[in-house]
Order: sequence, then structure tokens, then C-alpha cells
Amino acid sequence: MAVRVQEADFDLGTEVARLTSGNTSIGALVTFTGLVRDLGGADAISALELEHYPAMTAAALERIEAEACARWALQESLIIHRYGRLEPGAQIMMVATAAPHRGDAFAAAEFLMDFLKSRAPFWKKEHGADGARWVDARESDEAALNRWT
Amino acid sequence: MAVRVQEADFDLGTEVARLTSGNTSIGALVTFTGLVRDLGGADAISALELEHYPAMTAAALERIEAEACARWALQESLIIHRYGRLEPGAQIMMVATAAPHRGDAFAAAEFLMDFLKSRAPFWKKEHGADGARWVDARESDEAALNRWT
Amino acid sequence: MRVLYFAWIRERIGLSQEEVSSDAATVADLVAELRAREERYDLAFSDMASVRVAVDQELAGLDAPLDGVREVAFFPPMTGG
Amino acid sequence: MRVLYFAWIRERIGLSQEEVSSDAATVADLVAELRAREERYDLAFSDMASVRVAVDQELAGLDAPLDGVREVAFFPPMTGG
Repeated sequence: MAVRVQEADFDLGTEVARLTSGNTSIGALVTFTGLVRDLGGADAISALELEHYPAMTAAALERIEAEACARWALQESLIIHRYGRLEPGAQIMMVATAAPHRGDAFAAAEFLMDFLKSRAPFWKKEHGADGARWVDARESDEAALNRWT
Repeated sequence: MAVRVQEADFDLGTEVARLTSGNTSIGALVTFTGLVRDLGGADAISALELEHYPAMTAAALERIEAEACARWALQESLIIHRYGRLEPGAQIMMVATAAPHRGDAFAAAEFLMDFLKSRAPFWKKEHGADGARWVDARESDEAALNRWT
Repeated sequence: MRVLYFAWIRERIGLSQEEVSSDAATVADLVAELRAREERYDLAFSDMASVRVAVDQELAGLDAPLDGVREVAFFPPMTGG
Repeated sequence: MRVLYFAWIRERIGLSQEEVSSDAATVADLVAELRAREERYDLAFSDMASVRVAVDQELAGLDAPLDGVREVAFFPPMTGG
């Protein structure tokens, strides 16, 4: 169970190796990595800027993680979320969940992602040729929370 | 879109880096890793032996992968499955799915896993203190296929 | 009380945080006070459906009481992940 | 026709593969022929609910025809992943 909020990049392989190292009771490990997506053409972006609320962010992520650990039999979990200015293709964040069985690991990872999307205090600004614009929250992301109630 | 059946171990970080390298249109990447789980105590195992049907395996995995690519808007996918004798804690297999949005990447990874469990020609034998036993297929794994029909 | 602004609310107001002396009983009262100050505040809070609030770093509603509160933050819907 | 056995079916029969000359019309007929041969085959195929079949490397049922078939494989339910 760990949460990290950082400007620096992370290495998925290293993080996962650390999570499972020495624990032979893990049967299933799920990871999600979010990347800066550049659609090119008229929507081409040169950078994604991530602003957050430092005093609140870690606590919000820890609460989301604790909720996942209360719902599923997780042996390990990890949330890393970056902030600052990121290039297209850069890693934005990752979650990892480890459990005896795959169902729990998948469900917990999806749960973490659904809550991170709408309940973690981050805001994204896309920089493109025509200037910059704040990314709107998607209604589908808010709706995705309902499946966990 | 790639399938590998091998005795050798694999490195999750390397595989994922290769999958996403140079493609800035990927927004979401999901991985699943299956590990040799040792519950210890009376059920302690010293090794897991994976037998497969070489002439059929790659084709079966490719069919499962093609079906996932037909159902979801995947940009990349990868299945690696090992065979041979594995120690507790060792990696058995992995899948990775990359898509513009997280919903597709998660669904496709779960679909691949559900089909690999019951439709990929592998058989597992656990070696423990009391000898060896073939792992039974779980009814829940067969039932898991129904949610995709 | 410290008041924080994030994302386009921060940009519209032109401040990331400020100290505010207020007797506002609720978040809604505080918003009304701020809007009355200057047009940039009025503009930032013109569509409260697009504004989220945290009181002492916990998500809260517009009716949340401010008694004893040290920090109020205003921001658009979050876009993490 | 080449016949392959995997996992505990392979162990019970004591062979991983063999060439079989048979006029069996279907997989079920082939199973009946094999069971009649020796007790180890009879034992391996005593509970066909636990046996899966691939004909020329495609999953098939017991009623699958064997005309022109080159390879038949018998194995327990798969446990991949």
C-alpha cells in the first residue's frame, strides 16, 4: 500500500518488481499506465501540464487506495501520479494491484482508476499550436463512479 | 499484436516500453502478470510445471488476441506465456493491451485472461512435499467466459 | 482563512491563494462576498455548477459551514488519472 | 493418424503420442477403439466429461468426423493463464 505524487518519471518494471519481490503468495498483478496522448492533426498537443493541490493530493489518493483495500483482498497496491509539464507519450500515472486471484486485482485497478479520474485533485491543461486549454471532466468519468456504489 | 510462447522469463518493463515506444496516440495501457503462487503450509509447492501443446498453442493465442482486437479499439496487444518448470514467485505469463481510453484496455485485458484460462492449451502440475498433482480447471473460469457472449 | 484557487479559476482570479477575512457562515456566503469584490471574482464564480469546493482539504458542498475552517479551495471538476 | 495425449491422460496412457491406424468415423469411435485395446486406455478415457479433444489442432466435440484428419489430441480441461 503506497502512494507517490512526484514530478519525476517512473519505471513500471522497477515498481512492479519492488511490489512483488519476495512475496510468493501473489498470483495476479494488474497495472494501469496513463500516457500523454497526442491525436495529431488539428488536435496536436505539444505538452500536457498537470496542476494539483499539494496539501490535499496524497491524502486523497491514500483514501482511494484504502477504500480499494477494504473492498478487495489485495496483497499490494501502488499509486504513482505525476504533476508538472509532460511531453506527448510521457507517463502520467500508474496504479498496480496484486492479489491471489485475477478478479480482485482487475476490479481494484479499475476502481482506483475510476476514482482517480474524478476524485483526485489534478487538473490538466493541453498546450497546442492554437494556445492552451483546460481539459474538461468527462461525464462518462463521473458516471463510471456509480458502478461501485 | 504479438504472441510469444517461451520457456524463458520476460521483463514486464522492457515489454511495455517496446509496445508503447514511438506511439504517442496511446492513452491507456493495462497489463496482467500471472505468478506462481505458493500458499505455504500444507499446500506449499516447490515448483509448477507447465505442459502445452506446441503445434496448437501459438495459433490458439493468436485467435484469442485477434478476437480481442476485433471487439475493442486496441492499438497494441501482447501475450507472452511460458512453459516448463517454474519456481514459486516466478512469472507464468503476461498480457498487455494499449488503447486510447482505459475502458477498452481494461476490458480487452480481462477478456484475454478469461480465454487464456480455459481456451489456451496449457496444463499445470504442482510439485509439493507430498508429490505432484495436476491443477484442476476451475468452474469459475469456465463461467467467466459467459460474460463475453 | 486561506482561500486557494486552481486551474481556470486560478487564472481568472489571477491568484493561486490569498488570506481572506470573512464572517461568511457557509461556502456559499463566502462565494457571494468574493463575487461582490471585483469582476474577476464574479466571472470566476459565474457558473457554480462548474466549481468544486474543498474545505480543509475535504470535498464539501456550497452549504458547508466555515466555522473554525482554516482553508477553502475552489477548483473545476478534477481530471486526474 | 497421429494421436496426442497431454497432462494426466498422457501419464495414464504412458505415451505422449503415437501413430494409430483406424477406420473410426468419429472421435467417439476412436475413443471406443482405444479403450478396447488395453486397460490403461480404458482408464484414461473412463470419464469423458473430463476429456477435451482437438482435431487438427482445433477444439472439437466427440462427434467430430475423422475423415481426412491428420492429428487428434486428448487432454483435460485447459488451465492456462
